Amino acid sequence: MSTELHRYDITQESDFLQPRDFNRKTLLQHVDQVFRAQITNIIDLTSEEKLFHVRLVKDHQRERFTFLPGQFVMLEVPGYGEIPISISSAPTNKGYLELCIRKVGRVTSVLHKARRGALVGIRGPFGTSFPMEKMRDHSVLLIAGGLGLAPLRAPIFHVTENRTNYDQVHIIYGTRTPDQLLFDYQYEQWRRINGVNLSIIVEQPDEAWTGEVGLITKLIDDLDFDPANTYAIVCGPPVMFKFVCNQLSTKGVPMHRMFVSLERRMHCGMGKCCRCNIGSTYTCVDGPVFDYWSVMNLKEAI
Amino acid sequence: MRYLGIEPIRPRVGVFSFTCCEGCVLQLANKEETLGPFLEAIQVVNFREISTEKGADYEIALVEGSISRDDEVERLRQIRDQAKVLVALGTCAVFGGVNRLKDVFSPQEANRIVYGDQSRETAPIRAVHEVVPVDLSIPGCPISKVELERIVQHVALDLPWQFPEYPVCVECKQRFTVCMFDKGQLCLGPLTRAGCDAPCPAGGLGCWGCRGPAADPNHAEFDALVARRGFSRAQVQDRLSFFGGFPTEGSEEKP
Amino acid sequence: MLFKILTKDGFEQLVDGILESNEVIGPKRVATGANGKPIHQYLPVTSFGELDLDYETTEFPAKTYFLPYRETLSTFHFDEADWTQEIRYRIQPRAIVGLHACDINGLLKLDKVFGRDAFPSPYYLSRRRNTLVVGIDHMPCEGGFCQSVDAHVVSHGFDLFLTDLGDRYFVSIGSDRGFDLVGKVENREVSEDDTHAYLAVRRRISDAFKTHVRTQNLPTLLDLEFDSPVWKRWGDKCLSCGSCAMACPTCYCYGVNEEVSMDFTVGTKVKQLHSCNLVDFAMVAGDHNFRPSRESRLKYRYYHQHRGFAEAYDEPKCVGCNRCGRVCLAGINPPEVIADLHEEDRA
Amino acid sequence: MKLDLNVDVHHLTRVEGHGNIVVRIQDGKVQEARWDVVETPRYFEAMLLNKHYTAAGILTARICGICSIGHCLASVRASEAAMGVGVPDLAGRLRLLAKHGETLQSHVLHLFFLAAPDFLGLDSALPLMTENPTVFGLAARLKGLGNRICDAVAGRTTHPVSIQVGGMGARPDPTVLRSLRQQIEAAVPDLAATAEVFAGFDIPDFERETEFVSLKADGQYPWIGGRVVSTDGVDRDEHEYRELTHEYLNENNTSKWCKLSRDAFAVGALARFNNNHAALHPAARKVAADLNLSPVSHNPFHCNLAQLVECVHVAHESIALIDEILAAPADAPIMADFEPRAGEGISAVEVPRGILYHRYVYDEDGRITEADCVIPTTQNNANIHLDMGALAAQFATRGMTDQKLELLCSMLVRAYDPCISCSVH
Ligand SMILES: Cc1cc2nc3c(=O)[nH]c(=O)nc-3n(C[C@H](O)[C@H](O)[C@H](O)COP(=O)(O)OP(=O)(O)OC[C@H]3O[C@@H](n4cnc5c(N)ncnc54)[C@H](O)[C@@H]3O)c2cc1C
Ligand code: SF4
Ligand code: SF4
Ligand code: SF4
Repeated sequence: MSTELHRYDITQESDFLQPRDFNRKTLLQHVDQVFRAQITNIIDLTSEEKLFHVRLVKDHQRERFTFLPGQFVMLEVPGYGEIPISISSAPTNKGYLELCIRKVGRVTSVLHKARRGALVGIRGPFGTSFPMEKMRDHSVLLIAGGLGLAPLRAPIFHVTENRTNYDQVHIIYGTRTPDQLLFDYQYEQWRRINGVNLSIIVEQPDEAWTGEVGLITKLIDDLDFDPANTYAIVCGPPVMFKFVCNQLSTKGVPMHRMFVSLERRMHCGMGKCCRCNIGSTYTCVDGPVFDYWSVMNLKEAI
Repeated sequence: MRYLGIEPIRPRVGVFSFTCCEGCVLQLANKEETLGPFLEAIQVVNFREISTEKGADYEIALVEGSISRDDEVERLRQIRDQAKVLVALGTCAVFGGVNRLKDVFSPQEANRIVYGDQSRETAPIRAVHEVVPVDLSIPGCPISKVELERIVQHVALDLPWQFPEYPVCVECKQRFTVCMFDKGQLCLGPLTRAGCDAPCPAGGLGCWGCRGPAADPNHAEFDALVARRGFSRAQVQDRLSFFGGFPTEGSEEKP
Repeated sequence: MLFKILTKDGFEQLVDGILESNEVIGPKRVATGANGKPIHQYLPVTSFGELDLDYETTEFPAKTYFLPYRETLSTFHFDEADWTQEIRYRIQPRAIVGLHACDINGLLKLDKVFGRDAFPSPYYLSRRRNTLVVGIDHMPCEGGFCQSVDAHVVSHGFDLFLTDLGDRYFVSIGSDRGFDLVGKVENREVSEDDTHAYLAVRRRISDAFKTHVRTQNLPTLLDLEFDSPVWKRWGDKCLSCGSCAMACPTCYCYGVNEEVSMDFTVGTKVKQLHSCNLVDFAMVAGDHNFRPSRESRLKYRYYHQHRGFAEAYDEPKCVGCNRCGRVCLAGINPPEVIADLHEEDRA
Repeated sequence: MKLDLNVDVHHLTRVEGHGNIVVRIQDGKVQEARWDVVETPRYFEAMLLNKHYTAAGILTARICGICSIGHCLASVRASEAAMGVGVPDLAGRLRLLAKHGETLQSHVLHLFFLAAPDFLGLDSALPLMTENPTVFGLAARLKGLGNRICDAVAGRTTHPVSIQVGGMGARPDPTVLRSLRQQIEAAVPDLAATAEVFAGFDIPDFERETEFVSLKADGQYPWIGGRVVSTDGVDRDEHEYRELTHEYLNENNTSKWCKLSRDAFAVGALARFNNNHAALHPAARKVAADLNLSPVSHNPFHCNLAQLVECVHVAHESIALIDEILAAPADAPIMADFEPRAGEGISAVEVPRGILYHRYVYDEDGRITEADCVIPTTQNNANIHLDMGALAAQFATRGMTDQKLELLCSMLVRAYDPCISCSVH
């Protein structure tokens, strides 16, 4: 008696086993497929950060690809690795992303060598987003430290593009030194927008610096706003958002109205590899955007 | 990597041997399936063991072996002056290797044992970094060619390279090897940096620690567990001191 | 569920039949331990005789046949200025014979993570669907506490499940595929005697458990004891060698790495099983480590097993096989660690 | 016309280790012709003292990166002899198979990468990669095969792990062995092609009466242990290695020198061939005939051809060995049960470059109190030196240039495939 075991084609299951849709009717067998995307433009921001303009190659993918402010993508550099990167552009730009990338390791280094026209891969978008709808008709504090301005740019774009939906808008940004300031070419533009207040501070000024000096919390001390009518988005390193949120909290902003974006090591973006796991929470699917109350409840989150 | 707009560069490489068995540079000619592409990814301009060409215009120097004589110090300094990137290749170059075992004797005593009354010049063994600054250390006795291939790819594109931080046990388990301790034998796997793919436990030998310590090795618990299993201090010390990669009893911190 | 009776010869015929055209994996004796006990592993066999179905436990679980320690997720073919991505998953069918209840329960837990959820894994599902699982009942293994986490019995997740009644097997049939197989060899219906004998064996197994772990209220206890000195006590012993995760039937944390072929024409994206006890588990760029201490890493392994997973799926991830305890050279094992936590609770 | 020639080679290339050649010819007369080994000494015989028997083989493997299996094997055999350990049959076969892998790997490395470039007028074998991919492919495939055998049986290509006192630490997977067997069979045409390549080389016409020393086994080509014989009629047991080598010091060398019936003698592939031609596999004998190689050849350049003949021999012997290993029962032991004990042990093994002797004395704790290793290249060095003089004298004729003589002298040394770091262990 010889028994040949039946070969089971899992694509048959796609009908009833469909992955959470990230902007494509993804079939089960395609969860690891990347969208091919071209680097159309590269802007040197500082010695360590570059802004990459990336455009999905296929028309129908570009058509379908949408995201919300605060979400991130997995950026694939074939042969070198896949890394989580926050989307740093306006959600209204279809199939077109701006990614601000700091050179820190293997994948980011190879990216920094890439030329215009290079083809990379995009998976996503993944994760939770800043609840821009909830914030409607309120004042918004958009606070960033260092590289935190990269994820904050998407909500900034959203707010400025839907300016009538929001009350007072304060953009507050701080870095250690003036040469670390990102997107300096946009400050003038933001400042000119009606009802948008931009303030910038550095910890260690150089000779040419004429602006504010100190920690970002100093700017918030001086800030005039109505805590009862305000939402805040805080992006930056954990020490920074911890101090800022505590400060806002004492000023009367409820913790559930402050949103932060957490960063963890991630290898899949799909709640599988566990590397971003904090207790039972996956930063990639349950986050990266959390309200501050949830963060306080996550052990070891900060 | 053309799709990124990066042209692969073929760095000019010199290969140099000092006091050792030359087994590490031999690995350069091993792994024959990819030998052609490997040798195409670099330009070998000086490699005494397999070539008569003696180019002095290398950018990367692969240096194997430990340093045990004055003429070696001199030769190593010249290499350092020329090379942009100096790589210590293999356990002898990185830690001193088994050669250090001779240093339990004074040079005079070692000479008496081996050469009788006609002694030869020798000095206490030094690792390459103890003589000149080293840019990259690749441990292994011998080095792993698979790992070297990857490192070369990184060095050629000037990308940072990261060795595994975790110990050999991970790779050992992933090969399905029955743990040496279960078979009643000693193994340094829990302390030693992975990356070799654990050939020694698979061959029934147990790890001897040729790749040196993993990140943050737990010596205290290791000492306790080997004692519980009845291994003597001497047995454990024999192993820890074998390749020169671990701090040994009486030595301050890392050698 | 349907049940049948197979003779031992009949079962051997059944396996031989599968072996003729498929790979069969099962418990194989590979070495003798220093304690004189045989050491088994789930390995491919070439004949029924190589299987040792009367094994106590294996050093490693069978998960590697579903979630390989190393697996290629994608292959990128570079072509001048362009590339294409190729994704393949294993569809070659095979059989695993002789899994104990706890290991099948382990698969059921992996099913939850990789088979359903937001993003099911085609790599896992394809292997799972294409693997015939034949389980077998066995007396408790030394140190095993599967009963405490309700993993000593299993009612689905397999194709066939055998209970040894001396001269014959009582077979629980878990799938149409299993049903067809049984039909191919001599079999008969279950008699009342068989049922009695079966229940007696089940009872004998249940009564034989010596190791018990108090799991009631464990998730809350873990939250309460987050800062307990218990973690430091055990954490200080941890070798950060990852052996526990490699040996655990349900640990699935992984890392993904990419490599370029030496001739720069092909890139591969490889998944490798990782462990939350390894130093670099939560290391991020700039050398920041979210879990820098052995203590915090060890604690989080227990959190994932008994709290995090329980919160997500209403059951612990641990199936009580105690492989992690057995394989740990430092002697860290769930029964003792959890008992310690309860002690702390009382103190 | 006066004929003055000078050759000065500092750190000869394409050999393992560091050695220098000096030749001075004045007025057609050889004033000086020297082969000096200047490798840094490593003092293994000192390092071995007080080492546990489990460490000796691992340590001595590090004497040489090319013939580490040979060293490890000689070492564990010496330890086994000292402690009276009998190695299980299957383990013996596995060891021999591993050694064959090493012989193949080492010979092919020498033939293609170290020796062949001289005959092809190249600096190295690297240009072959693009200029003659067929030959490069042959070299890579055959060397790869040798390495894969070592890998599968000894656990690694360089520095074996499973060769241990008492037997072997692991038995290779049958599927791997079956695949190796197929690969070896498939390599037979490659070996024939290699023979053709070497048949086309212009081998220098030079002879010097030499005493050739090798092991001898009854009816078989010798590899591990047995009697030691020479073309001068010596026939002794391996235990008498001291009377067979007479190691002594030479002031210009960090390596020692040896002698037997004459001022010097030679070991290695040519010596084995000269003494054991009749025991070669018929296929290997046929290749020898095709290459016009017959015993007793006194041309040291023929060592290359003898290596080639041995490659064919080990390939065929490996196939037979694999069949025997596959036929052994699944539970056949590969490791002996033993307790360490005091004693003295001597072992001789034919490694690629000739006879390797290890001798240890153990105390009752299984630790070494005396150690001695006599390396093939140590035995050859004096002979290379004397050959150099004769070669210089023969070729100091009209039309000779410094460059040509330098090449000839270098080729002579390379023909011996010296393992210099070994010889200065
Ligand atoms: C949700 C999210 C959004 C992010 N957004 C940005 C952004 O907009 N701009 C930016 O420059 N960086 C961002 N990062 C950090 C960025 O992912 C890491 O800097 C990057 O992964 C480092 O990769 P590397 O290969 O260069 O470094 P290596 O140190 O070589 O890292 C190797 C691997 O480690 C992992 N890894 C290392 N550091 C991190 C990290 N901090 N977070 C996650 N994985 C890590 C990656 O999987 C990577 O493949 C973000 C991280 C997260 C989690
Ligand atoms: S054999 Fe050694 S390396 Fe392997 S798991 Fe055991 S201790 Fe670790
Ligand atoms: S197992 Fe240990 S001794 Fe063996 S190669 Fe790896 S690190 Fe070196
Ligand atoms: S945690 Fe330990 S006891 Fe629980 S399933 Fe995993 S290996 Fe078994």
